[in-house]
Amino acid sequence: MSDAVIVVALLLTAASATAAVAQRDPARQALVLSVLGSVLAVLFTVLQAPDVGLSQLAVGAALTPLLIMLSVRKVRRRGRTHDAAAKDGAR
Amino acid sequence: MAVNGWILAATVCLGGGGAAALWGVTTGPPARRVVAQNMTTSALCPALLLLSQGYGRPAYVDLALLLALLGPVGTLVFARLLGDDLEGGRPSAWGLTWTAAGLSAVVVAAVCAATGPGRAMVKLLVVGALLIAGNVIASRALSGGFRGVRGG
Amino acid sequence: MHHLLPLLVAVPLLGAALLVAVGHRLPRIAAEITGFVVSGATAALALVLLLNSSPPMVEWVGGWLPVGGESVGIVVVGDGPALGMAALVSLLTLAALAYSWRYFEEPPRGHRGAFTALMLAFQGAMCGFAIAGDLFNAFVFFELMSVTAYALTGYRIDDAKAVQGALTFGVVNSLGAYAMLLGIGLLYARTGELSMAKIGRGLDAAAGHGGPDALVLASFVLVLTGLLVKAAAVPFHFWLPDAHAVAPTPVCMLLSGVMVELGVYGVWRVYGTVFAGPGGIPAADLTRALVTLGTLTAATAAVMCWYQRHIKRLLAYSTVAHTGLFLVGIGVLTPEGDDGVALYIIGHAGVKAALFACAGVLLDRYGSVDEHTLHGRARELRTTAVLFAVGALGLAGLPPFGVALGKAVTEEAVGGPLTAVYVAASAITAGAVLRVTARVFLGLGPRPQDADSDLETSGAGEEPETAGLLSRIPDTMTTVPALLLAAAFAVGVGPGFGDLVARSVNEAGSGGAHASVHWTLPGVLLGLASTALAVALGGLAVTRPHWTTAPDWARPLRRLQSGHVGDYVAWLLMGATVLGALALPGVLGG
Amino acid sequence: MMHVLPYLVAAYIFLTGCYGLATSRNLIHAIGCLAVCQSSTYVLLLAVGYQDGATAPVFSDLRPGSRPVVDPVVQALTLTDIVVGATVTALLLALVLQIAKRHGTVDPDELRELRG
Amino acid sequence: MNRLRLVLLAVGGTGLAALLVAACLGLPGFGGRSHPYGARAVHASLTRHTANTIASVNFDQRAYDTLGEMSILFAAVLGCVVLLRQARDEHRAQPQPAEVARPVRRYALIVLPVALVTGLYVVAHGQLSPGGGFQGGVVAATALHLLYLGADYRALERVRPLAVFETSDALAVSTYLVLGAAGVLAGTSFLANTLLPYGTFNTLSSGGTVPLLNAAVGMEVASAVVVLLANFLDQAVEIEEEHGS
Repeated sequence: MSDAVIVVALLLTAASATAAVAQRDPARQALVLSVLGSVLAVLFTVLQAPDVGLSQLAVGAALTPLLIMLSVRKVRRRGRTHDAAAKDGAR
Repeated sequence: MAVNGWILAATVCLGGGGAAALWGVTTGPPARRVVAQNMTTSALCPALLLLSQGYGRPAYVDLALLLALLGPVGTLVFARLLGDDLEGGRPSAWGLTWTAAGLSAVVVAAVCAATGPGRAMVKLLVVGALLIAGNVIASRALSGGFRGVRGG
Repeated sequence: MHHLLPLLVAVPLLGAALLVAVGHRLPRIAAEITGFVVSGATAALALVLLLNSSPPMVEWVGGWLPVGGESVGIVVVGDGPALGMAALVSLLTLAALAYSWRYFEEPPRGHRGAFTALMLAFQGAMCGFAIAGDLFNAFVFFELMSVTAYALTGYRIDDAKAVQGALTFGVVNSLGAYAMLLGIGLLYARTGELSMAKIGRGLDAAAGHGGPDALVLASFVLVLTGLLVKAAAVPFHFWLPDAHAVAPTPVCMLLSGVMVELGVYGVWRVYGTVFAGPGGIPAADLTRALVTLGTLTAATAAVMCWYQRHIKRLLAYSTVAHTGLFLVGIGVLTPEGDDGVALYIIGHAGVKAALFACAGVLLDRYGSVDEHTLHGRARELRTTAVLFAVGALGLAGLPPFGVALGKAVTEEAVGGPLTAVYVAASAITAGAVLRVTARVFLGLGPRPQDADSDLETSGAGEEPETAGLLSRIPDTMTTVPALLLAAAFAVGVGPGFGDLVARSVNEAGSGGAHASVHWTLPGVLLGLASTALAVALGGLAVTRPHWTTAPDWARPLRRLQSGHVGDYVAWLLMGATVLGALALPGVLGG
Repeated sequence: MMHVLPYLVAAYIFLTGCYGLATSRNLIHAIGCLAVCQSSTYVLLLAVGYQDGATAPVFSDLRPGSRPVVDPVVQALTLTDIVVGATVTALLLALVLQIAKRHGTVDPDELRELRG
Repeated sequence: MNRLRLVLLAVGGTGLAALLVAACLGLPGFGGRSHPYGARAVHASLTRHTANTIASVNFDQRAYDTLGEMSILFAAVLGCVVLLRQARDEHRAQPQPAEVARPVRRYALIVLPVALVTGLYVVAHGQLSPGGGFQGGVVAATALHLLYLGADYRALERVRPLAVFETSDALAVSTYLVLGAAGVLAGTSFLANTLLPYGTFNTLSSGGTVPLLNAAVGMEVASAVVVLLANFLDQAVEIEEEHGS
């Protein structure tokens, strides 16, 4: 029985990893990465590593997505102000 | 380990919920993806509670506690910082939200019943409360919680 | 005495932490003096420990001494090579800190000690890697070294090239480190141990009489991929020119002078302790892998070096070429080869750091490191010109520089046609440096024509690293390269120094055999030959530029260096496969 | 199958991450792929330390010796590894932000300054 | 050029995949019983009265690795501070107040203390139950950012004196190093856990220096994450480039 839950967790991890690579837009990738982080935490639990699971939850579910989303926001905001400046210049 | 109903339930919860959440988070419009991301918490947190019970390790409840705390925080991050993408197609998945909340409540009640009264039960109830409140609030935030956010 | 070994890591890190804690309250000069003192204290500690390293010291951190041969702690090794690398790292850090004395124009607001603190953390990380005797611990310090190096490389955030080079550096090196960690995981699965010596014994025990299998091969390939990325062997080398060309000059001195060499040292240490036994990779396979990759590295980088006009990039390629020579030297697995490479690394560190320091002078004086636009402009910098020329001759292996002694010993050890690789690679790279000297400092020859502008990085229009362009070169910026060159000279002429190095290297590894190191007639002649060849090449390039312009067959080679991080990652995978293929026969045969 | 599946999953994740990294058109995405690569090391290490029917070596709610326990060393290694991963991600993202400012793009195909 | 990359990727990836699969087949089966180092570590942990073996490995047996780990975090945060500093051609814009729906705001303000307490709990029980300085530190630091999510950036800035966090980050690293060096001064080894009594098994003060090192790491991680996020938030919210640059 414990094998079944390990297999399910492993397959979910592999699928999330594939999805995280396949999502080419960073914001959407961040969503998948946060799911990957939570799934990894569950995998670590079934592999009897609760300490590592806690760590992965803390990093994967909140910290990394927050960092990536802040980067995405900065890059986008930069693009917007530059477009606006370019328009001002054209006018 | 003999057939263990708790682990079986956790497997179903993890497999079904996880696969559905993963499918939801990789397809469809941005708004739906965030909803699916929120549902990940609601699917995985009960699974963690069931696993803790199945392995006979009350110490594992800490994981569920942390996920119940941080999962909604993660969703709020997306709701806040994806503001522009969510414009227009404001998701309102209240049916799904309340189903997930119901599932969480059932799991917490079952695990509580198996644990018996005591400090462990208080912790479980806190996890349940955080999970359901977080889930509902995150849904609320997605359906327009950060309407006025621009520069901040 | 052995209890002091971990302090080589702790002292610089403590210095870094204290600088950050109180840095914003200190005047700049106090922060710099603190950095200098801490770095110097570490250097002194390393030297004291080095003098006491015979017989080699071993320390179990946390006092977890082995019980019945088994320990749960981390072992730290204090033998000659480890402490020698730590001492070299510390002395070079000291030199780099002295060179950057009041150097950067404005330290980040509220973080006055940040640059010095990062340099100290870098020093601590490199010392930690050098003395690591535990494979996972080596990985941890490998990562610490990388992380500080990324931050230092991208330090000048106003410079578009700097941040790009730092990111390429970061992605490729991190991937290499993860490959290394996968390899460590495989080794742990097989042997259940983490200490290098215990893993080696575990592999031998697991193999029995059967020899290595696919798992040993895979772990060997993965661990070496990580180390060779750091050592910048072809085809893992692409990140290095991009990073070294853009890092601040004091950082370049450390990156080229010791960090890359630590990768070579890591290969030597890991092979010698983990994979050298009957359960590891057979010697013939290691020799095939390292000699092939090393020769390829030396050849590719020498050609690329010749066609650079960006002076720092040129120096970076010369580092890659010399790393190839180091790899060949340790690849032949003879005591003489190890001794030669040890001396070669010491001499090269001094010479290369001095050359980078001189390039930094050009950058801060003229805001350019482009050979073409600087043509004849640096005639006024007489001292720097002399230093640059002496450095070039030292790089070529002019006796009695330390480089020449190390190279001569290594050449004798590798023997045969590989000697030609040594002579040619050092002559070409030194010839390129001499060409730069002649054009930039003496204004000889016609002004070179710009060509292939889509294929090269020019190096013109760079931001100086100081507050505005320098009108006068500070004394520290000439004294430091002079001292470094003097040290490189002393390595070659110091009576008994070569033998001292050889003895401590052979005591630590090389199967207990002891080789003696001294100047020989063929060695001196080969050194003179490569110097003469370098002078001839340099002269030819200046007087007959059209004879030495890029031929068509070099174009695809140059195009490979595309600056695209995706290409580099693909090459990394390819390199791992090639490494596996080169080491495969022994596994199949066993 | 079960006795190699976790290792194969780790290898698969590493290679998938490498593929994404090599073909990425957005540097932020590339950093995400690097994080995926790294998660393969977590899976490998923990799979190596697992033991059938054993539980975590945490004795706050368990009498020592009453049940077999899994290998604690790999767990400590993985913890270190996770910290390393998070910090490297942060540092590289900081560099990407500066690239976005200085080059005006985060597409590696458009970064054409360092070559030759 | 692009084709070359795909070819390299295909060949290199296939080669590496073959190698890795061959290696996986040679590994001892998943779930095997032979873990010599692990068994020794469990034994050592029990002799030192540390209930959580992972904490014992992290802060006692292999505390030197943890020193490297926290230095990586320290160096990376310092690196981010340096890399994300305000460049010459940038200025700071005042962040605008945000309009947050009331239930969300209320949730954030209620969960904030809960999360802080949870973080501290996870740190404090590190040597007993799953958790420890790193996990708890991240939770505590993330909790603080609920203020940003529930209110706005200005509210967060008011409760976040950045210089204090930077200093405490560095001081926590120094504490760890000084605790380690105390072993050398006492004539034993660096990071030796022989200076304090090991206490009663499964209590908060058990394990000798383990709780102290654990607390130092917790403080370091919490401060470091706050500083890290502050730098990213500044970039995302406040720092703007001069137009036309």
